[in-house]
Amino acid sequence: MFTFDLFWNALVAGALLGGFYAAVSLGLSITFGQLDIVNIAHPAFVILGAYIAYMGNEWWGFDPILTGLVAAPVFYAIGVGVYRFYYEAFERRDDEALRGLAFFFGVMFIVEVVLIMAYGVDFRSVQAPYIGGNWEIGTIGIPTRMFVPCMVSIAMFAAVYTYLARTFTGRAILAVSQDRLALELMAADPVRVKQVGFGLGIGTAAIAGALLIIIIPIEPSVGRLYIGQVFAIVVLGGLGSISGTLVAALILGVAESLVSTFYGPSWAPAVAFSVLLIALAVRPQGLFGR
Amino acid sequence: MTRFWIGAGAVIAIGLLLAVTDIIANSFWFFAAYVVLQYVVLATAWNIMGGYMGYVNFGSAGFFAIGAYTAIVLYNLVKAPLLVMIPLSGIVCGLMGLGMGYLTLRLRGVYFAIGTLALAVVLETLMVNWDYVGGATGAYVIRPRTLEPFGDYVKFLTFVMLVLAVIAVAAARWIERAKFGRGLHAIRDDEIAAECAGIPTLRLKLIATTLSGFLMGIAGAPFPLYVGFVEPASAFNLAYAVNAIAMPMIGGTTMWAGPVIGALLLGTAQQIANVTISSELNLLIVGLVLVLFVTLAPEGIVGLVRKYFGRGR
Amino acid sequence: MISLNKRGLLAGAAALGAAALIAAAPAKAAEPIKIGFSMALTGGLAGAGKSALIAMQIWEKDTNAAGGLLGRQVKLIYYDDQTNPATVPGIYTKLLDVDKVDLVVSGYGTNLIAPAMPIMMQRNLTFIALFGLAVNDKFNYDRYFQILPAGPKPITDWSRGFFELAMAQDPKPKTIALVGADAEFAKNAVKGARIHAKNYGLKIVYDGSYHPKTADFTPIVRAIQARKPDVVYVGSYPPDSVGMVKAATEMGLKTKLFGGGMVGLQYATIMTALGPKLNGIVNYDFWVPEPTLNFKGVEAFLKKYQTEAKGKGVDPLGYYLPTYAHAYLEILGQAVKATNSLDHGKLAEHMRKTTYDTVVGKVKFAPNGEWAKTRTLMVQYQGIEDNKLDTFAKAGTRVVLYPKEWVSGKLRYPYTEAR
Amino acid sequence: MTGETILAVEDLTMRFGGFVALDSVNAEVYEGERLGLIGPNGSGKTTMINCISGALGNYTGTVRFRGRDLGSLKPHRRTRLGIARSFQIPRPFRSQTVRENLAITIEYATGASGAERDDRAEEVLQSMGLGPRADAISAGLTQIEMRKLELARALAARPQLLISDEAMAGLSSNEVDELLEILFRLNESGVTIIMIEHIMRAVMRFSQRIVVLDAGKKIADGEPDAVVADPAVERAYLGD
Amino acid sequence: MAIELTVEGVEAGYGTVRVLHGVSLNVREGETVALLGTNGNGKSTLLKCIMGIVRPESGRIDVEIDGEKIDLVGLAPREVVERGIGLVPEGRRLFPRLTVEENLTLGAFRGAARALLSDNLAFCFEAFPVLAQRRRQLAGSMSGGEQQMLAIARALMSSPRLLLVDEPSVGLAPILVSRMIAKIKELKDEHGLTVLMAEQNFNQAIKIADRGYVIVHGEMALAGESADALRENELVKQYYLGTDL
Repeated sequence: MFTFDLFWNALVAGALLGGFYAAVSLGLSITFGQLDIVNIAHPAFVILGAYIAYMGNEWWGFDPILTGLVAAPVFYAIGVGVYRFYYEAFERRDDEALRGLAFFFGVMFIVEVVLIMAYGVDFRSVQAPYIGGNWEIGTIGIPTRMFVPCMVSIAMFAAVYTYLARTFTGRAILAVSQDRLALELMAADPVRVKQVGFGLGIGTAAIAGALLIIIIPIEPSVGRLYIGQVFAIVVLGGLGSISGTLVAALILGVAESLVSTFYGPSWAPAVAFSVLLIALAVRPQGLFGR
Repeated sequence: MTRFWIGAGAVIAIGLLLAVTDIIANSFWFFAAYVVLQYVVLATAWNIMGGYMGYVNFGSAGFFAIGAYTAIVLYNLVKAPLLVMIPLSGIVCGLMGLGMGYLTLRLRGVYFAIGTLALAVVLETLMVNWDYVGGATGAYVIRPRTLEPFGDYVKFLTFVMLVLAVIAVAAARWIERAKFGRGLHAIRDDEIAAECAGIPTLRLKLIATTLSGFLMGIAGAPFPLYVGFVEPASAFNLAYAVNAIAMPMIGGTTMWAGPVIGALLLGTAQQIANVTISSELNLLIVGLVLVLFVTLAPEGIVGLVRKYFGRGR
Repeated sequence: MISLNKRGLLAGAAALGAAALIAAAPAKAAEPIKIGFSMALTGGLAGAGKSALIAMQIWEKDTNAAGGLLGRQVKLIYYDDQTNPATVPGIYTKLLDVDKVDLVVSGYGTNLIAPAMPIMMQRNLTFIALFGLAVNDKFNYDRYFQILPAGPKPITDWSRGFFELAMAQDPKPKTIALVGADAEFAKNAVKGARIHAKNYGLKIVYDGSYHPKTADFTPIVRAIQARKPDVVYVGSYPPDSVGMVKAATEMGLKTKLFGGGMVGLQYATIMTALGPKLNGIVNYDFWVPEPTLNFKGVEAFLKKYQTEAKGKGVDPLGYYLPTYAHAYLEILGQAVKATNSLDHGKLAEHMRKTTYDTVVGKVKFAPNGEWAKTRTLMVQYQGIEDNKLDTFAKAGTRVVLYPKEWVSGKLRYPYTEAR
Repeated sequence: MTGETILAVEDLTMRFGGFVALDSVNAEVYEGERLGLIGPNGSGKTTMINCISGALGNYTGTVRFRGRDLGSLKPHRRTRLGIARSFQIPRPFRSQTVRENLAITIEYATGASGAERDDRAEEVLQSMGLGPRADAISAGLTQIEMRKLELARALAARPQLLISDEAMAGLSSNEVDELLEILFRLNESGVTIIMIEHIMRAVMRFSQRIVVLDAGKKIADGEPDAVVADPAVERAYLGD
Repeated sequence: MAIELTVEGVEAGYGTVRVLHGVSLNVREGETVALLGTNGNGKSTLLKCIMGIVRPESGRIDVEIDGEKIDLVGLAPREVVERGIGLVPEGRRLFPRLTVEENLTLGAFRGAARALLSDNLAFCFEAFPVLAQRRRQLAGSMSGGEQQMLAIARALMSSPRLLLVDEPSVGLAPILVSRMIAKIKELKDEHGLTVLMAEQNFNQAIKIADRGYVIVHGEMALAGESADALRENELVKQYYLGTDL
């Protein structure tokens, strides 16, 4: 059954969903795409962020997004710490590929278990004024629960993009994986640059986590569900391209939404991964790889 | 006959003896051994690609599950016996492995790993939507209660898994010593140099991925009979993918003994931890051990042993 | 749902320790009666599993305080199955062969009950299961009993009430949308609903399933809405139940009856999270604090439960699963007492013919081990105005509409107005 | 001195994006010859041998080995036909010992196995002076050892045509002489050799004929003295 | 206002291979000094030693800036850059997936250059108009000559007092080589840059150099001779074409 009404609505819903996916993928786009660190634990950090937002909301009634913003600097510091460890243990020894991957696997477990120990595995959710509302524009409905995270995500993209494009350290982050020595010849310290970049990536997880818990209830192992999706988006968008990540997230969101609406929701995830497989096979540098 | 084959023969003979007699009355040992042995096969299979050839497969769970689902199809179709299921599951997964081998043409390193992850998700979605094998609801496979001369059918399953484990390890050991294995090592070290040394890299990679897939398939084939009820979430359980990587990494990826040691240690410890300590702690320990090993003992237990007792090579 | 194997790793020392543990335990007189089971304490079903365990421990304590069974104390021996079916066979053989338990009951949920069945059948053990859906359809095992009040034909009995309610309306609904998660229970629930829909001549205008990890349900709800169904039947798990309800209220889903088989809406954490958004939904339930369901002992049990549950991150009210987790041990205990035996044949014999009195009311099993008669309640969420926990502990917020003997209020119809 | 054409390169062109690395190069190598291939940095020497060895398959033009068009034949097939190369930056199989490096190459490139393989490996080890390091893991070798291994591995393939890509860069005079001796000996045993080298002293001494590339084009082809006297070559090297 | 670089008896190499066997040279304020020789003789290694990329085994590398003497041995590359010495590396080493402008801005990462970003950018765009036209293009997609200009411009963005240039002619068509050399001369003449240029293209390099060194097998074969003297020296040709044997 096809109507234009449904089509436009699916498009809008998909774009909103994609906007949210983008927020979750942004951090990995920085750490994996720009810094060449396969941080498979990224979704675990997002979940950690979601729990922080939950705590703020549950204990003091803070707005989850606000909590996310406040937590971001703390996450930044955690990221810096994790990178230091990673650097000392793997990167400096030039031993990062497989063992680094396994390391982040371990980190993912540790984050998850700590959360399980602290909160159990019940689904948690938050309260906020924008959860539950819906705007009708003509025949198109926009749930505010999706709209607000999407907007925050785009704002976060804009902020990160501006930072990377406009500041010296930001530009160094963009360059560090392309030529480490050349960057040193620009008087930059690649290790410090990567440290800032990794911190930034993990910092976005605090906000992405807040958005996640606004959209769906969460429990500690939800993060694993996102590993594939998030990697799909980052690879699809092209490693090293922040804007590509945003576009890929939107494409994936819209694709899922369209398939969900017109074909059958149960095929939606397969569509995403099929697209990824095809992209990997045909164009490994991603849609917007440069 | 080498020492290895005498050992392998002895292991099978003792296994058979234990399985057909009641020396071990306690069938828990068989259930636990089944799981551990299944991991020996899975870890060994992973290591053929990951350790010998340097291609990381994140999708082991997908192969394991397709092995199990092939068995379910055969069960649903003709109530096929286990000894038919095993080779056919192996062949189906071997063909999947062949397909994955062609991925190596375009994908290296992390990209290949992500590609295998995506492959597993696509396969899971297919199984979820395929009602003939139970779809999301799951499929029941009723195993015979007994099989003579083993008595309890699970004793038989465990014995079969022991034989499969010996086959897998023998295959890995053969590869390690054969021209083929040396070729794989060369590919892991430098694919271009390998090609220029006259090594047909693509053909070797295809054989290795096919073989690895085949072994993962046979590890999964008896699974439906073991649990009796298979649904996608349990067959595609991430634990298989994680253990398939963690076990060789902890044991050591450079020789056949690594995955075996890793699987025996980690698998046994998991079986024990299952029935002793609180599970949240279990998971934390898996994470910590993995982090510890990859940071402090990158060559795994085999590497540590070599380091302290000379290079036994 | 991907449920990861949450296994642990121990050093060699622990292995030795465990071996010693296993080697010990020679039989002694007046040793406690050991009841073994696996329970999901981690993984996807851990929330429920933990709350069930609390209820079972209350029974253990109470029973022992009252002098135990057959003059012996009772002792629960359980292991975490991590919500992973692959661990279950190992756990039960360990319980039987190493711990030498006298009696066994199941863990929580179909996926974790089925893998234990071959072992039970192998050894002819009486097996009471906690919330398995139609497990025995495949095994046909005569010593299997099941506490979920679905009824003798679980697949269809599950949604029978929902359809009877729907068809009793005037004008009768003509079209229906079916939607469910791609997972075991939800599939079965929708399967049953599909059969009812056909039997009642309802036109199925939408029949879809979705991946349990779906983050946004808006497209699904909209696709349903576009078909303008009179009735929407949903089979879902907790996270997607929430997503579905949110999307439905946001979109202003226009239908006459909405709900059916949504797992999770019975949990206190989810009810308080959704609050007024629940109004109007008609969903299955097993026990609600309505006057018609005030069975003997239930209030006392809940009080104990609610005290125990505090701060443990589990369901704070304990209506849904804990009552039944208590009840299935009550039945086991009563059977042991009545037969004065731990003989599994005698116990099964007793269970087949007896009506038990428990905190969830009278329980009588059908020959296939299911409840002889369905008591899957259909309740409607009514008059909810806030997100407070107390709201849901009051009578009147979840009104029983089915089966007749337990009815405690009236259906507000259609959904669009009940909301 | 020289026999029939063993290798013929016809109109060989290789583009990377818009950059033309090789521009219609024609050249021949004769059986038993010692050919020097020289040119300033970036002139296309390495690209040319990548095309000959098959590492780059998408060139246009023809590469013939003993009259046979190699087309899109993969590198390992070319190695088996008798074209072996060493890499400018050594690429040993790092986790293997020196002996294993050679053994792998011998068994794959020549099909020899067992004792025959081991004997040949030993032979190559000795001829390259790598005997004492035979059982060292190759990742731990010194630069000169790595370069020797690189050459040894190419020899292990029993080539009829050996392409040595800057085997001597960074070596001391003595070491250069040592490698030159090895190459001379090899040539005497009948192997045709193409030597790419920046160390002019070595090229001049070794080569019977020299081909000069500059900016992807062949600018000279002839006897060493004549080539050096060629103003075009002087221009290429010393600049305009 | 003066800068002077002094290298004395530097020995260096990679692993066990020694590439430089006691090399000395010096560069004074305002000079353009050519470091000549064919490939593989150690020109790049010497520049790398100065920049701190390769650590010499022995010898001294000092720079005197406005009367202050700094020992460069042991400093990390970025610390050398911070002291006002820039390198246009061999092979250009641009950031291929960044735009021309991004590459240039990164050049101004150095603390002392940040404030001068817009001035320096304007200067570079004026000096290399082609870069201004292509400011939004990815560096990796440009031609070799354009890339080389970008590499030089990028090094200039750090406002260096002394610019080291490693093989600006590599991979360039002859016409571009002379243009590149002319550009370096122009920069030097108009802006008083001090330049040490390693170059294999003798004839081109000598056109703009005040003095030159010829390095052969890691030793200074001809040291510090004036450009004219080198041009006349028959030994040069021998070194280059290996006819000394």
